[in-house]
Amino acid sequence: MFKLSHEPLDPTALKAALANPQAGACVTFEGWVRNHNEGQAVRALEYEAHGSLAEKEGAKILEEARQRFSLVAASCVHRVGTLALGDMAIWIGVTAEHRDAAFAACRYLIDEAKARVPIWKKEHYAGGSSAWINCARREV
Amino acid sequence: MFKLSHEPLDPTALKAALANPQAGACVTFEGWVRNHNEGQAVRALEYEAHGSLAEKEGAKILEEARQRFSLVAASCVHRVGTLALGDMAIWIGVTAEHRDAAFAACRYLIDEAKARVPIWKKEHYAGGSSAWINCARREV
Amino acid sequence: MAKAAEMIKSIQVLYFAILREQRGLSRESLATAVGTVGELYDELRGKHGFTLGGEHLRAAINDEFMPWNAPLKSGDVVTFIPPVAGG
Amino acid sequence: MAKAAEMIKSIQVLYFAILREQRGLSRESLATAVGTVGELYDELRGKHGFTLGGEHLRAAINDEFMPWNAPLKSGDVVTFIPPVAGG
Repeated sequence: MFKLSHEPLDPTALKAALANPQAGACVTFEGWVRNHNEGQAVRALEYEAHGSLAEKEGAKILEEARQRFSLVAASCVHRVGTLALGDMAIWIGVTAEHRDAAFAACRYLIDEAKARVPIWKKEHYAGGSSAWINCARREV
Repeated sequence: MFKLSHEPLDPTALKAALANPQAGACVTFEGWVRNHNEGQAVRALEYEAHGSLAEKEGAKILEEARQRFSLVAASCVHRVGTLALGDMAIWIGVTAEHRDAAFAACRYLIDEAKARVPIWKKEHYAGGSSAWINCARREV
Repeated sequence: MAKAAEMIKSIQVLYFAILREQRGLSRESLATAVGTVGELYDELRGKHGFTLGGEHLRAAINDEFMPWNAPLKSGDVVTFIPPVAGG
Repeated sequence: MAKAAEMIKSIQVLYFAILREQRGLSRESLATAVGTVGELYDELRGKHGFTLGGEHLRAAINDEFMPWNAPLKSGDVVTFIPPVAGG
């Protein structure tokens, strides 16, 4: 399941949904809002998504991971809206019988999500400026 | 911090202790008690540890990970005693500025912990038999 | 005249992120005579001064990623996708 | 006689997992004349019938992993470590 969420993510509930006695390994990845990026002090982030296309592309990436790796389950939720320092931007959880598959699939999912899912990040800096990341940097 | 715990692990609290606005990535590994191993139905596990040596070796492995990878923090807790299906045997959490280091260190920690920390696992099977795993399999 | 009128297509365009800000809106309906997604971006860029060159974008038609030279037909919903940065 | 007595060392041995079960206890104090950890295991294996060969074990003296041929001295606490299986 790939979802977007306007509310803060709840990793405890998300992980509980993966509980399965077939699984021996659970690997999670969380992306947190850092207080700095490339030398600038960050005070907040905005994430904007093309909702329908993002959920479609996210589902495709999860399906690819299931084909490539021997998994029990996998899910991914991405936050949208305004996030503060320390907030969780993305949660990915993968379960498998063995850890090789869980690590590899979790890594695959975050790499592909970052590269392909139509979500954009705008950083707001301590000085008052802001910039769309990867989006032809410009101050606005 | 490497610790042994006789009580069920609390991943929410363990992860909360890693919260840090310097960190952009958090990777966790959880080992869960599977309901089967090498074709046998498992009904419970026992973990036994050499406490002082395990915590010493665990601390050494964490220090190695800090030397090798650019981390913000890392911790590992291993459960000892009798565990039921689905119980968490080990929790490892790693934070870093970037995900490469977080994934690599988390993988390093579980691999080294499994190979080096003096903890032993006895599987109890549905049929009533049991066996020390990796410990010259024999039915007892 | 009839032929020229047939070539005019009604298209909806969705804007996100930097394109949304530069256009000043999230969605618009327009009529165009161009044949492909890429040509539509060039037309809109000329009109609205988007800073991103087409070589930095991907395109979607009706919620499917499509090649830059995909043909347009009347009724299509087109999204231009700036470089993404989730996670 | 004095010389032989000096060579006798007081050692504590800790047992875990399969060794603990096969020995029937977790810890014992013993006196031995052997020189190394490995020789001590061979002596104990002969006495108690441990199934694991020494080549499958590691050893620790006073909570430090030590080589199999590490010398023993009186007062040492020795642990024989069967193949581990945490995680």
